[in-house]
Amino acid sequence: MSWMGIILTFSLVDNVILSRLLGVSPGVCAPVDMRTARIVGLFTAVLMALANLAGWAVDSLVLSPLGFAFLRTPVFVLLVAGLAFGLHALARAAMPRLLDAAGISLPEIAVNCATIGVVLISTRAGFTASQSVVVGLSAGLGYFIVTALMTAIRERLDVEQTPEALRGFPLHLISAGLLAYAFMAFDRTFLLRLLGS
Amino acid sequence: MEPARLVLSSAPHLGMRSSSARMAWLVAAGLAPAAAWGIFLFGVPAAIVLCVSVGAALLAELLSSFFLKKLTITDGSAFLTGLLVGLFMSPSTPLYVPAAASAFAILVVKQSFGGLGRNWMNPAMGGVLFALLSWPGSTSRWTGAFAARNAAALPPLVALRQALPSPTGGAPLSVLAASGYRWSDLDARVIAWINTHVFAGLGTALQPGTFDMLIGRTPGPIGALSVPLLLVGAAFLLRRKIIRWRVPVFFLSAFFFLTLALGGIASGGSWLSGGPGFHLFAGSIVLGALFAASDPVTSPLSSRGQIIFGISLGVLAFVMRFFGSLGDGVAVAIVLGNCVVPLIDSRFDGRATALSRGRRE
Amino acid sequence: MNASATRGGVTTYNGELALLMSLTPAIAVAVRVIDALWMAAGVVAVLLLSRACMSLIVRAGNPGTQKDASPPQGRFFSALIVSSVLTASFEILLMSADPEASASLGIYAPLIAVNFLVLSMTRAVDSGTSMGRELADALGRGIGFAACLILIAILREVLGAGTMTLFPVGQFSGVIAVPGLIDDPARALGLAGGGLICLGYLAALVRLARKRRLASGTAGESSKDGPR
Amino acid sequence: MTDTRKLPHGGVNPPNDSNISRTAPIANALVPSRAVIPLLQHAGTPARCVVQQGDKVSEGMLIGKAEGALSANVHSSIPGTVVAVTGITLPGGVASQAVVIDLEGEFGKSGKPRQPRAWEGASRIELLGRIQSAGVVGLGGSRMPTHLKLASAPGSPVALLVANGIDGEPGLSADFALLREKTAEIAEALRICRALLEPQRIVLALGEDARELAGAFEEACATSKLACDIAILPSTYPQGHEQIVLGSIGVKGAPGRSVILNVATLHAVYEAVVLDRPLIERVVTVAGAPVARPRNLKVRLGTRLGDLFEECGGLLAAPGKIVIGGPMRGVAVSSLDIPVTKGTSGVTVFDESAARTRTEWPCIRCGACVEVCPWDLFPTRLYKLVRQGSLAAADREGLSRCTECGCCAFACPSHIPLVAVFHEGKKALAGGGNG
Repeated sequence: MSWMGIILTFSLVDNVILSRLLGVSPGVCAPVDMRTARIVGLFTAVLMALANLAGWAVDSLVLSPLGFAFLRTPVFVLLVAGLAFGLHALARAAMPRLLDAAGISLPEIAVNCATIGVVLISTRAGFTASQSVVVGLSAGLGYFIVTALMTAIRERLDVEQTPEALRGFPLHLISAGLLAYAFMAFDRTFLLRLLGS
Repeated sequence: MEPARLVLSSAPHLGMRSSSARMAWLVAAGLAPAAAWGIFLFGVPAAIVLCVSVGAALLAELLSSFFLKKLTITDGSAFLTGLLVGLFMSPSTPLYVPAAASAFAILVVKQSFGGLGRNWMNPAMGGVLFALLSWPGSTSRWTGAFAARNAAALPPLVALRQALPSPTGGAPLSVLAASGYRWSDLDARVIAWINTHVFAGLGTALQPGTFDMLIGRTPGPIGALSVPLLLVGAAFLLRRKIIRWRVPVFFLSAFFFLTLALGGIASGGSWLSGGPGFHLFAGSIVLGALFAASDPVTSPLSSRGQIIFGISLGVLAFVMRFFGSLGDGVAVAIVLGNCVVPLIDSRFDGRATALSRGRRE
Repeated sequence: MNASATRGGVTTYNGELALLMSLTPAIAVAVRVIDALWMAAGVVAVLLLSRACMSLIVRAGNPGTQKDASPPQGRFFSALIVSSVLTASFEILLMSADPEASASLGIYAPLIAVNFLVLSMTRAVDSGTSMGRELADALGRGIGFAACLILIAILREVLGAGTMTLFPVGQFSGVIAVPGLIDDPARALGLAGGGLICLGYLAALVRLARKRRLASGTAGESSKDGPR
Repeated sequence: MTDTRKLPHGGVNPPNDSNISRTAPIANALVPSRAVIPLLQHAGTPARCVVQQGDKVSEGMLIGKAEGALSANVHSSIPGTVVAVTGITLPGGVASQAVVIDLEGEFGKSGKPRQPRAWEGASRIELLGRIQSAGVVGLGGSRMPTHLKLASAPGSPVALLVANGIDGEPGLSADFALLREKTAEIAEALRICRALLEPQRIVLALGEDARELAGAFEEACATSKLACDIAILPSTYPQGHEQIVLGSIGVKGAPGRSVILNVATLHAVYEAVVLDRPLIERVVTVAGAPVARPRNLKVRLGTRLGDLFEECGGLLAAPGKIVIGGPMRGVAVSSLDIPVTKGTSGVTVFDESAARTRTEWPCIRCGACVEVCPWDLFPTRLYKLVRQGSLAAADREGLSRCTECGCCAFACPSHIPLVAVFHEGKKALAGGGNG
């Protein structure tokens, strides 16, 4: 897989939210405004990259050689949780007012399925260390693209007179579904033709 | 002489004659010539497909107005969506495809968001995308009438692109001929006349089939064949200021230049040999640009936003047609473009300028 | 409608949203009914067991005190450990029971550990209430989750693939073909996007059901509501 | 020197079917038998009544004294006795005290020709005093006391003085007719304002359709040695709006503020300073399809609307809607007894079919309102914000800059009452409405 192939695959073709359905929640998928979306997107991308790298290290150096592959789940879960809190503390120290503005407890968000899912995908796919970092970053990029699109859609829907029963989260889910259909345009053959030629 | 009862409505007391209720019907009227040509060319199958898709759209609208508790069938947008979905279908597609596409378009893409004006994705394109994802090839399977007169089954446009030989540039027509598609005799006479009179001295000669391509006899969905008729319908709408010119113009010109420049390379040819002429007339690019991309509800508000939207649609349509696998790339490009419209709007619909102006004051 | 109420630093969502947020990852596998069944079984099992272990730990840690003494962070990590260990064991069990289903569940089996429902239920163990009531509450929520998941799986598989795959018994291969749809089903419903759209409408139904129940005054003793 | 500048942005061209011929003279309306003169005809606090029931008043006598800084005097427009001082509701629901005078006695002043008083020698304070005592207010629709505008503090130089000859709305031609008939007086009034403000530059703003007046005005300026440029501006509505006129003429970096006065106000300044005549009458355009002979009338303040229609040959068809002002910003009224006040620039009558409110359709984001808004706002988004109640967001995005000119509601194909919604939103915002 060429570098460009990995980036396109994990940001558009195999998007974490739209094709893997990981991390779809009101707090994450449609944060309040664009600034929050940027912060969450950046934080998640960095976290995914680090988690992937750590996941690769733990998996290839400890788990696989010793044959404890079935322990991947607990190890990765705790690994990501620890990383999330660590990164959150680091970010809070570096730019305190930025994170308070986000107003959401980032570790709470980061521990959801998206980050751990990416680690599982990259370890199962057997990527090397550098590749897994790129996978993490491009998954984060894909995460941010969808979050930005959904935030803009949500800002537009909030102002409209949408039907009573569907107002709010149900309509965000349907919008995400339509977005997922649109992203079906980026599929394997598209990638092959684009990069293969 | 005390007047009986004076109306106390608020200013302004004048208004433009046009009404958005009639707009959808007028856009449908704009599509009528192209639909008539499709029915004329493909005969009864095309008419049935159109009736089924329009009927399904109207039924879905009735069903949803039961839930939304307000009857909105008279505003013509359901009829227009059904017609547009039908025009994107190929005449020989099984009937449940346009029916499901129209139902999806009305129920999920439009009415779930609250009806006319509140959806962010063009309903017709959403329906066509649903059909493309569920039943691949439903907009580019050109058997039926063509088969009677020509080879058993023509290669869909997507496959056609692979077969474009590189060096001779405008060869798509010859590829079509090679795959058994015979040009009409009218075309042969016209091309012969032009070649002898006009091009005699110039050394180049018109490709056979060019005339057929211009008036709309090349393979394509029902409504997308005759570009001149589409342009006539769109001109009527533009003059009545019902659709806006920026999105279609920038969409088609971006697509034209990209196909001209990079089209050749994409299909293995050389620089500047993409044969944009063929690609503008084949497939549903003009139909999509004039009637689906220009839908005011799902295109940006500000003129700058529309220009950006148009250009991004051109790029997407080019990429999706030459590299994508979902139909001829137009419906998918417009749907992807619609996903970006709310983002474009949040930059150009006054929020950003107001905020920046707010900071300045 | 601010669905999230931050309590003690740990954001807990009301019942309806916790259900939906836990459903989204599971929807990805709800393309075949059999996968949905296994997924639902996994989540309910892990949910019950981890809640039971958690209440044991909490009860052992500080018997009888009303307020849960351990700090939110501590509770957060302990819940993670419990649920991920249980999920790992479920994976092993599934591998032996039905390797083909385990393959099709793929990364979604391990992700039960961070399933929102599992986490929020495990964290919200209150040493005051009795073990029985807590398990009943967990079971109620788990059944709600399973019902929604299987309903969506049936809808998507029948319409999207025209088949209904269940457990293979003897020579019955487990795949029931739906006559009308089998030859040309609406494949789009089987895609991820279709799952999201179905979940969107399900969310609306759940909201209507809750509203009708609240309106009819039976909300008082329903245990459906999220942990206070 | 005439030069044409484009309206900065947007604007609409409503059909101008007032069919008042451009050369029709201003007719003098009959003196009303009864005048109902409101004490609040200006921006600011109402005037204090200084007459009681039964008092005898002569024409032009002070009946309401200005109260506080932002107020204006009110004079009787007819000689007679005060019948009553009662409360009435003015168009737009504004309550105000009004003096009702029945016509009696002879006409002291208006019959005999006036001897113009020399004013060049008078001091600035004296000139402003005459304008203030005559109760002159902005007749273009702002109704701001004119003496406040013309008072120039020593520190603040005036870069530009503009005479606004463009009628505020399509269908109204009072300013055009006044400028055509009283060119010399208006030029004289500009010289008075020049003496008061010493502006670097004086410009007369004319609409495209009033181009033929430029010649006559230049001659008037030449005779009275007044250096005045003429700017021909396009006749799209709302070109007549003060800020847009100033925007179109543009003040190239010259320091100091710019003052803009309507030609009707200038004429009132002339009558106050030179003829010592208070503001007791004004030119009103009576237009609309049902009106038999629509034309411009010089009307005494306080005249009943009903009397105006009789002057114009009555109404051909039953009126569906009667509007004080023009078709774009006018306020609909419910009875014919409403009096003409200083702010009444016109009366427009609509027949029943034109008055029917059209069914409202959902907004289809067609962007027509965005194109026509002269203030670069996004009415479709503001409308949705206000309707949803998030007024703070609407304010942040420029709701306060909306002048309710009506272009967006005019252009909207879904007939959404945008102006009504913005009016409510602005009122709620001003009234401390929370976002």
